[in-house]
Amino acid sequence: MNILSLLVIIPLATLLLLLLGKGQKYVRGVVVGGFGLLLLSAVILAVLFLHERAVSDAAMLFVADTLWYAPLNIHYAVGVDGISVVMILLSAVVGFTGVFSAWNMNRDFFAWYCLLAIGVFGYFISLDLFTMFMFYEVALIPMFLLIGVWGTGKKEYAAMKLTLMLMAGSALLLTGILGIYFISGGTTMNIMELSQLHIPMTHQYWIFCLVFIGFGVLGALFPFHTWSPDGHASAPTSVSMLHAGVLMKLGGYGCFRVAIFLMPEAAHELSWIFLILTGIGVVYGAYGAVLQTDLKYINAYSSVSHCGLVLFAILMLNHTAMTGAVLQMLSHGLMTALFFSLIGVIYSRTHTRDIREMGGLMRIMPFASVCYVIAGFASLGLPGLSGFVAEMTVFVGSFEHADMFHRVLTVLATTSIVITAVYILRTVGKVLYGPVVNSDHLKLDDAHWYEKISAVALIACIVIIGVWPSGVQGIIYDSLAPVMKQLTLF
Amino acid sequence: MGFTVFIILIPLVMFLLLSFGSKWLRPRAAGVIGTLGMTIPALLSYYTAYRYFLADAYVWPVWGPINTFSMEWLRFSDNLSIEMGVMLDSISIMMLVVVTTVSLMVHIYSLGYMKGERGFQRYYALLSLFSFSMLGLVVATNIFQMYIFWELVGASSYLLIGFYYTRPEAVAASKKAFIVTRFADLGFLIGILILSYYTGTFDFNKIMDVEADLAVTTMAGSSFLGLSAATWAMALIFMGAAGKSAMFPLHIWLPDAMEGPTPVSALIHAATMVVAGVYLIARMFPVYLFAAPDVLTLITYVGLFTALFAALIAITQTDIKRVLAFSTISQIAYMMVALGVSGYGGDFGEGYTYSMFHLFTHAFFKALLFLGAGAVIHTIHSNEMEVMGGLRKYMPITHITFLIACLSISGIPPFSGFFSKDGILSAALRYEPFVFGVLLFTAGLTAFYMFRLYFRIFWGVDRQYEKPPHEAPKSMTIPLIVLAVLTCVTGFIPFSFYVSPDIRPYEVYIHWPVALSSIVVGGIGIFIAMWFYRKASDRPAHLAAKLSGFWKAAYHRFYIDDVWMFITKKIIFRGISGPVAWFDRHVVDGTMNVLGTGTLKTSEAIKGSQTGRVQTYAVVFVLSVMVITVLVLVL
Amino acid sequence: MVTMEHYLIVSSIMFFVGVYGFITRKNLLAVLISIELILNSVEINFCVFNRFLYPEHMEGMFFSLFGIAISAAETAVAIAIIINVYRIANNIDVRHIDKMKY
Amino acid sequence: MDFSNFLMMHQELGLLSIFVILLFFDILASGTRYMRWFRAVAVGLMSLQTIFGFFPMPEGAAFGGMYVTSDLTVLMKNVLNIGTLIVFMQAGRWLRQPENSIREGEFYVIATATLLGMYLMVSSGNFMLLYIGIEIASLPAACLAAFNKYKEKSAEAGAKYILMTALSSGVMMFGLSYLYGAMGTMYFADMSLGVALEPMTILGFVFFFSGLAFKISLVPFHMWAPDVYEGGPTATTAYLSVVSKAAAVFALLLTLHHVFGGMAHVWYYMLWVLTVATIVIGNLFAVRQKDIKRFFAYSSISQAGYIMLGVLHGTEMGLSATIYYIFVYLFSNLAAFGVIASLENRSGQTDIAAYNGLYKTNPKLALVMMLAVFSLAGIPPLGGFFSKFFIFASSAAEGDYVLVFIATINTVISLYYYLRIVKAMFINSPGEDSVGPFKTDGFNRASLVICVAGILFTGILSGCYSYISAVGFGLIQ
Amino acid sequence: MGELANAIIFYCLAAAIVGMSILAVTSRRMLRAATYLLIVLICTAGLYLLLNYHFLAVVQLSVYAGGILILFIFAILLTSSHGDRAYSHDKGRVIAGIITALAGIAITTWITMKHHFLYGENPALMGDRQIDMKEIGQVLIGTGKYEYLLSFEALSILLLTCAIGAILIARKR
Repeated sequence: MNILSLLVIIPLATLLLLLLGKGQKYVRGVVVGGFGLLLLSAVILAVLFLHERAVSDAAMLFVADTLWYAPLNIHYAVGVDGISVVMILLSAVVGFTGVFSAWNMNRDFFAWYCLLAIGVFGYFISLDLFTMFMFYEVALIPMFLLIGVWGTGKKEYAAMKLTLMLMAGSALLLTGILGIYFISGGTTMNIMELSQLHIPMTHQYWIFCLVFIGFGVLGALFPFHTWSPDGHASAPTSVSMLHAGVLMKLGGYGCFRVAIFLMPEAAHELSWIFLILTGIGVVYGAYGAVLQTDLKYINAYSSVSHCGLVLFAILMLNHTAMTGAVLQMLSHGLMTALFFSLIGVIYSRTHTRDIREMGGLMRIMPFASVCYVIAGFASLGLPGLSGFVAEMTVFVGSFEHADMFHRVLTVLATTSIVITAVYILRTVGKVLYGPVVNSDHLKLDDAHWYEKISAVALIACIVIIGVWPSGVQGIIYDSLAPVMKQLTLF
Repeated sequence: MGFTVFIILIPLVMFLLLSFGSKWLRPRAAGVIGTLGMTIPALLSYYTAYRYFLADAYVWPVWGPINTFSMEWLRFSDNLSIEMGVMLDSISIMMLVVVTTVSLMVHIYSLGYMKGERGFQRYYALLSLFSFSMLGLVVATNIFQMYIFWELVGASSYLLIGFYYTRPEAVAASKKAFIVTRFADLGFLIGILILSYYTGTFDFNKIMDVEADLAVTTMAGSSFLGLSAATWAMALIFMGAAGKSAMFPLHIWLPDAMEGPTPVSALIHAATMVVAGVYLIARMFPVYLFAAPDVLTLITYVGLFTALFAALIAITQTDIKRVLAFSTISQIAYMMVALGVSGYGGDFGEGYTYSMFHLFTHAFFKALLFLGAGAVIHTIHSNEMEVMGGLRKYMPITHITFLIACLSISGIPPFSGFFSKDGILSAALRYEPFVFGVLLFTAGLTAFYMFRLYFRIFWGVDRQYEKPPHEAPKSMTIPLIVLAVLTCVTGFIPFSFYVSPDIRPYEVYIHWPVALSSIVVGGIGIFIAMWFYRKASDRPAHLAAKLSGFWKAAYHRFYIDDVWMFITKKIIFRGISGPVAWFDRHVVDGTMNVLGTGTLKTSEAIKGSQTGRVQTYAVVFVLSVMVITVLVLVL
Repeated sequence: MVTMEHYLIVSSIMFFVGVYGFITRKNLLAVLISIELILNSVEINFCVFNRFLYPEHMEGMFFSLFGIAISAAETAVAIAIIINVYRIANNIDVRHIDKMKY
Repeated sequence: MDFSNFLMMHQELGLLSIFVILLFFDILASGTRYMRWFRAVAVGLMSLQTIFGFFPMPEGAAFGGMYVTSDLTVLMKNVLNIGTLIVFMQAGRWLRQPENSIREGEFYVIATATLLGMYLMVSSGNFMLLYIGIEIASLPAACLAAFNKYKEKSAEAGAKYILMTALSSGVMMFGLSYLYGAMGTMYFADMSLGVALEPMTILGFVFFFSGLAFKISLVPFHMWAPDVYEGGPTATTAYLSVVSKAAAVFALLLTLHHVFGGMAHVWYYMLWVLTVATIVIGNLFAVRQKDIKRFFAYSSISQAGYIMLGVLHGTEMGLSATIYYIFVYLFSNLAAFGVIASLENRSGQTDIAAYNGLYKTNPKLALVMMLAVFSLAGIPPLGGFFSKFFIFASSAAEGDYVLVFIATINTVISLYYYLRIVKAMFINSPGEDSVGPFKTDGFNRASLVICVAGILFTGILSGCYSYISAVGFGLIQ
Repeated sequence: MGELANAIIFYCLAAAIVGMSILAVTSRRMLRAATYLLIVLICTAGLYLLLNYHFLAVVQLSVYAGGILILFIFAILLTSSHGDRAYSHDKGRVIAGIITALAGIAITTWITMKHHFLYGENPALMGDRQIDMKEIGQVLIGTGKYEYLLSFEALSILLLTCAIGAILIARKR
């Protein structure tokens, strides 16, 4: 059996086990076990991957291929390259930590959570457009209930908006995927095989737009990002974590695995439009975050900005920038998960997320506060934490672009780092520092052990990437070689 | 000299040890461990300096750079990568010595000063973090490494300024410091991007390889908005430097940064971090000189203006740390001017040399001033001059060391400041008399405000204190004494033998006309200050009343902070961010919502067509059939 | 001379008069009567086509024959339902059977 | 006269015997205690019939081409069988209610007869038989719609249905007469040879088409559907919205491509526009429905639009996708109606408000309902996702991306209203109208299990589509 | 002479059909409407006779006039309380009806006139052929092409089911 399929089977098995029992202890045991196993297998996968990579120069490793729907030649085809491995690791880590952040949730919550995980992992391992799309949607739908049932605030509105917007994106995507399939000859859905085929230029234009926007909606592409603030604000902690940390990465990943990889010419021709959009998104998200008063809104806008950077870098279509994009996905995934996890810690105690109603939490819950500061630093790109590595790779790579337009745009995008500093420090200053605003808060306790596990694990990853980036960067860089080859083919 | 890497690593280890061990370490133990931890790098730095300049002087007569350690940290592309390494050359070794020395002094000093403070362990951990970052910055082998540590010093500065995080002023100050420097760093980053784009490298040695065809010159050709790429790059890098070194108009964060603990101000905001900008320009000096001379001119005049401007403000401030902060700005601006007026080769490199020299000497006497002021604050519990006076009786050691520092900064021989300042003035004279004139005037102002400070603290009104002030404990006075000694002796170091832009030693002499004029001007300044402030009198008030407009403006720091406040609060917050947030909620999100509600509205609007009457259905049915038929027939 | 078109015109008039009745009558039974007209007219069509154009087989005629039977069945069912409506609502006004709408 | 022709009609004969058995059972057992076995017998016989359908059947034509059978028609009938079987299973509880128990037998008898009509629709090779089939399928169905004799809504539904169906059959017959006039034959095979683009043919075609479109409930011939679906007994609604619709689609599919294939360019655009209109109008009306049956009526209208996507192009892929779509739609919709029926039997409520907090009170029913609506909305890994994908693919294969685009965008609207149901069940808390916990009867539960299995596995297991695809190949001639 | 007579009879029947149809759908009294319908149906039977479909004419008379009309009259009498005033006063609906009807007539007439029918070789001869009952019987229960046993059987099911259904609905319980 293929190790990749394990990544889908483990959450599935967890889901089924969950349905068997009911007690809180049982549920926790199963979920921690399941996601622990998942994390373990992701790590093993990474190790095996490095091992295999050394001896093989195939684009995809651990390839398995089973014919599924013969009439359309749809396969269950899996395989990974470095980028998928990195994304799988990210998902496993965030998924695992999310479990701890959702410690007190009931069985149903975790059942949906597992379903979400199935979708995410299936998506990252898929090589077949159809299965990829299928897992993509599998990952989207649980969101509705996770937010709608366990969320807070305007949860129903937020859940509905989020689901509908993401599904609208996937509707565009579906059209695009069908276009790719049939216009390339209607013989294969396998991404690697499709990349060998040529899609006529006239069709590439519209397919590219559809696919890019389709994935872009999930990747918080500028005018289609509005689900994000409401969605994140209403979602329960671990759902925000998984959604911002992993799910939004599905968009970026899809953009380059499908849109760029299969339609390089259109990517070249049209990138400027989307570059402008993403460039706006990067700066705009940052500005949008500055005056927000809800911690989660701040983070949601920050995600818009950071995820905008992912798409921005992808569209630069050069090796370094794309590496940066993947790093940024990774980094943003980890730090935003950390953020949400900590916001969850704070919210669960203060019962407010309004920064005006909080202050001086550093003294009350030092652990959570220090972690929050670290997350903030990661977000504003402090060296030694993952954010810096990612952002710098993006900026350096983007600036390597020979075209003046791209460089000017890069310069504009870099300005976001200042604004990021503004809103992060504003939040930190208001919430953690200063005098205690609400004397009721003095009685509050610090993070529990399970919340600490979640935070520490995420910080560890952030620091590891920040301090020793070359390992993960190398994997990504090498794996992008086929994409670059594809881009320079014509 | 592979051991040099430990100079950097040991503070890092200390940082980790102290931050993770804070729960298990008692405050005192943490302080001692931190101090000991700092001693080793200091000793190693001295040893390095000894090896480089004296023992292994095999490089004579050229002080070439030696990379003693290098490791690839992050590879961007096939030719661009960030290395982490240790590069030794004369200025980096000089900086190592400065940083470790001052840092060590501050560590020792803080044992007394910070005693009993909440978060003592954290304080030492952060000091170690800062030392690590600063040391990493100075030994950077490439511009990106420098940027990395540049950011880290900024962050540690942020954390230290905000050490008293429950005080809103401290929080605001730390935020301001970080954001302003961050804004400047943006320029630095873009400069790096431009530079690396054209040169294909980050490595200092490669960028500045003057003998080979200077990589940078290739970028002089391409231009953007009328300026060459090199000009852009270097100007933007200067922006970064200006931010860190508090050049006008990015100086606003530094006075506020005085909210941090005083030893921190001494270390970060006087001796080391704030001169990083100068260090950066010095580091890239050949590039400025050969590829972007226009930027050097810019640096000169920005520096000149800042020097004068800060000095003027310093005259009016009453918070002693603020005075020192503006003095720092002014002195750093001196260094900047010196770099700006410098040439290349032999005597022409005088500006560069003396800029570095001033950096070196200033570090010690300004640290001394701050620590002295700290000693005063420690016992008075206030920063305001108004509540001080006549302290010379209570704290003799502090008084003497403070006086030495004041004399040094005023350019009175034989203290170190005299030598470095003299070199700068002569370089300025060589460059342009106007620059010289302004600097000279500033020197006078410097002497005036420093002695104003001195007299008002230690002389002036004899106040009745509730609790009689006392001399600081040993842990605080020892650093004062050490620094005072350093201030006395460092002036005699023949700097031009070791530091020059073309890395070749040369000899300089004291230019007596210049020196005399500076001494005279300094003397006048001191005299006026004495006349005003030696005894309590209403002379200053009279003068202030006469110059009320100017006085008020200077007291309010020429309203630059208000301008910035206007820019951030009104333009960025209200003008951009607010509208963006509104736009996002109402236009972008509104559009999405309209799509949704539009569907529902449409649905509501057309519901009447389903009348529930079978005859309507029939009409629709039959008419549709006929319409379709006709359409199919026609089309 | 009577040609086929004449028959067809008559039947189509009958058909659309039936449609008109269906649309305008307010008594369910009257609507049903209109339907009878419609069906009847179609049957004429079949016969006419069969007779004038394709007399070799009897397709049209049989269609008419079966059509008559079907319309009988349909009338039976419809009347049953209408009577049921009458029993429940106590009237068979078309305008009253619009409880379900929108 | 060669009565051996009848021997070709395996399934029809089987169904006819069921009809007769049930009829006599009803007549003889009426009012006795044996009546309680009736449902079991009906379901059992129907299951036998269903299973029987999967045995090999002869292919070919009988009655001089009036009756045609092939693997494809057998497949279609099997689909109809499964649907009818599930409806039979779900109807039981409702029929046992005191006011209906006297008519219990008739429901099965009439439903069986209508199914026979649908068989004839699918298998006909002659418009006369097709027409008779349609009438058999629809006239008695009006009785089923009016089955709840003492409910005003039901009576109204029956009246509307019979009147509209009569009108549509008149219009259709009018069209047929013109077709006959233009081409001189009613046999599919002969007519397909003589299809010429004359106004008369077109008029005949459009009039004929409207009759089938009426049964499929395509816009603008859909207006009866919501009223009838809302008013009719839930079992009837389920039957009409699934089985009857499916049969009409099959008939349309066969006639369009067998007979009118020659004038495809004429009806292509017409059907294109109607498809779009059906999807859009169905969705627009569905979004604000409060009654769940009416809601599902509109939802099924828009589903019909999606089905037409496959019919439109008449490629091999389109046809197999259509059948597959209907197959999955059958399970999904019937699962939903199964739940609706359970709730209605329990509380008499069909308001969506009654579903508030259903997950808390009846988690299993809520889950089934959720699977059903998610499948209808096309959420993976449920069957609906696959069927939507294939039907879109069939349209995209012909380069009709605009249509695919419109359809996919409309799935988002449909998702909105399906999510409303899910929201009511899972997110809202139980209100006054909500139904308390209860147990459904065995047959219904079994039917729901079948439906859920269908929803879950028809997609994941590719065999289903592959089988249909292999059979569907026979359609292209 | 036959032709002329045929024409005269045809025109009379046609006029009666059109007139009575209109009356049937406009008459305010239900019983009258039913009577007009009866006349229409009888005239239609006349048309069948004119076309030499004697059997059909007989069926038309017996089934329609004899069966359906009786049903109608029973139903009308059963529901008579509101039987009068069958005509709608809804102006909009009337206009819609008139438009629909006129448009429909126009379209169908236009198409009929435009169409080039493929007449048989000798229309008059073929058209006059009498169909004897035996032939009809043979065709009705034949299994070949142009023979209608299957339709006949299907129809019988339809009638049976409709009967069941109608009884089901109409009976008291």
